[in-house]
Amino acid sequence: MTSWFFGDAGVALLVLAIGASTIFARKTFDAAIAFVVYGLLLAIAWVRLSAIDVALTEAAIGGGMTGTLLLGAVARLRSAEPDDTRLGLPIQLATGFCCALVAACLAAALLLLPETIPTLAPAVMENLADTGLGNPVAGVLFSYRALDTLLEKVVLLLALLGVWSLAPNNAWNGIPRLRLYDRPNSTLTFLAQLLPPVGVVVGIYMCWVGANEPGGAFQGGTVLAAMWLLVIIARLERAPSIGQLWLRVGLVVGPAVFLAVGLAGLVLANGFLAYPPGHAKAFIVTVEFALTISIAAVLAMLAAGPPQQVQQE
Amino acid sequence: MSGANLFGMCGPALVGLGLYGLITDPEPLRKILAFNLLGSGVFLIFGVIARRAAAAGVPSDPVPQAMVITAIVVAFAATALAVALVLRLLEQTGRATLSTDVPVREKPDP
Amino acid sequence: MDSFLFLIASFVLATAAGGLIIILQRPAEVDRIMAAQLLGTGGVAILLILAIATQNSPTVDVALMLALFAAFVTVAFVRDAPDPQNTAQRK
Amino acid sequence: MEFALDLFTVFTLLAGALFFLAGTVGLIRFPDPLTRLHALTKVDNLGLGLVVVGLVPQADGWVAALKLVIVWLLVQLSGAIVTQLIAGAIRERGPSA
Repeated sequence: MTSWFFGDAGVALLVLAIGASTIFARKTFDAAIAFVVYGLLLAIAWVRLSAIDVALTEAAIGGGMTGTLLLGAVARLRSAEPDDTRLGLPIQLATGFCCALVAACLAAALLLLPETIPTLAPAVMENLADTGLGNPVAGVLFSYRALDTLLEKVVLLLALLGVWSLAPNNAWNGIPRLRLYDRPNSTLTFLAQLLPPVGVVVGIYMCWVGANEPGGAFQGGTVLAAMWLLVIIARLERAPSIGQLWLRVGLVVGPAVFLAVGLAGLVLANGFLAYPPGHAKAFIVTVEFALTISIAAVLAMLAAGPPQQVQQE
Repeated sequence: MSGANLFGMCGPALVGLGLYGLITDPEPLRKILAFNLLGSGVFLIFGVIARRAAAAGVPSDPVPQAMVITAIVVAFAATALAVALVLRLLEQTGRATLSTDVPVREKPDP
Repeated sequence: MDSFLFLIASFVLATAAGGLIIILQRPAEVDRIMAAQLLGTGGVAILLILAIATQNSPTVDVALMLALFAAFVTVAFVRDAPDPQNTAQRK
Repeated sequence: MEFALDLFTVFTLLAGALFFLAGTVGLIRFPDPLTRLHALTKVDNLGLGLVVVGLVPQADGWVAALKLVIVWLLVQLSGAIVTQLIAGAIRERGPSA
């Protein structure tokens, strides 16, 4: 990439400044807003590091989803009594010094790295043609390190189980307690009617181009999740009860298809999660589509939080 | 110094900042925020190393990139779980604090 | 041409950054929300310019995502901004 | 022809950058939240709009150009609605919200 040194320096400084303000902001709401801005800036930084796939993920999850989650939590915690315990100045200074030391050691380690470091990039590029994919990152995610990706989906499901299990006893099968708008708002309704169709197209597009260009199941799924949440927040659609069969099927369809394809690899190819030669791309795209649905469902439910008591209407 | 190295210096600084917030801030939600900052610093270090390992016509090593994508998603899942825990703590005790020397308001499960 | 594009991108970055840093000092929550919105739009502009300058078309997709999620997050901002009547006594 | 297009890009981008500056200055200097909001919309519509118009001749083919315009339309659309939302919040909760 052509050099944009001053721009890079500006982005880096701004990332640091906003990052610092998430830590030192007085009010937690301000810290949460700063964190969203920080996510936007990091997306630019990742573009400058030539990692477009990561930039897409960061813009969607780091800024958008995490930001919304934190903002909702901040609003709920306003009713809590503030915790006024502050550490004494000497301890703060000592902590600051230790943290600076950790940062300095990391920086030194980075600077002392030899110019040529071991890389798997040539190996990835050499074998990419066998998978039929054009995007090396998708190749790594779905072919070379497919087991990691599969297990990551399981981790997502486990995290969701953890969130759900925090529900009070009598609220199981309730509706997630996502914060909604106080009352229906015509402007928001309009936005929630207009944006999701665009978002759904973008989500499917992200998933589709993922095979050959930056994008993929994660990015597409996150867009779909955000659009779903928007519709729920605007009170156009109620959040589903967590016992709904279609929701549960949606949550597991991705990992299930992935696992099925993996097991089929034992028969059709030469091992677990191996794809039959020549047909790898078809299998990978199938898995990606199923995963997009599951990721959308899991991320939306994670952001929506544990269920609360079902209200009688 | 190249642009990638600038971000390389950013990563460790963010790790330091996040660590500081994680240790010193008493509010659990701020700790979660700080932890996310720490994580993104680590991701950035991965990104810089990936950029340096660029070879064979790819601008950035895809293996660390794939790991970072996975990590961002898992970090979100962990954040969601942590936030749910904090909110449950609030529901149960009326406070959201980790210090043990405060009287806990008993409140039966609704 | 490319260096001109980079220059404009730097200018937009500097403007948005300056505005952001000044506005984040203010007490009112609405101002912060507007600052975030400003940086969102600025970020989209910077990414679009960079996409053309570096001839890396997937960068446009990042701008697209940024635009989409900026709107999504602003909805959450407005939903969760504190109500001054209820929260006046909070620090 | 090439030169004319480049010239066009230079002028529109400069104008776009000017609107970014003007919008930011307005956001900082204007006295009350609604006028500041007004300044912000100038950045969304004109600032980004002019930048996109300037970039279109430089785009690689018409599909790429179309994509640029779509991004602008998306920002235009969501920006306009979201600004209404913020304005509603200002009216309901008072300017210090």
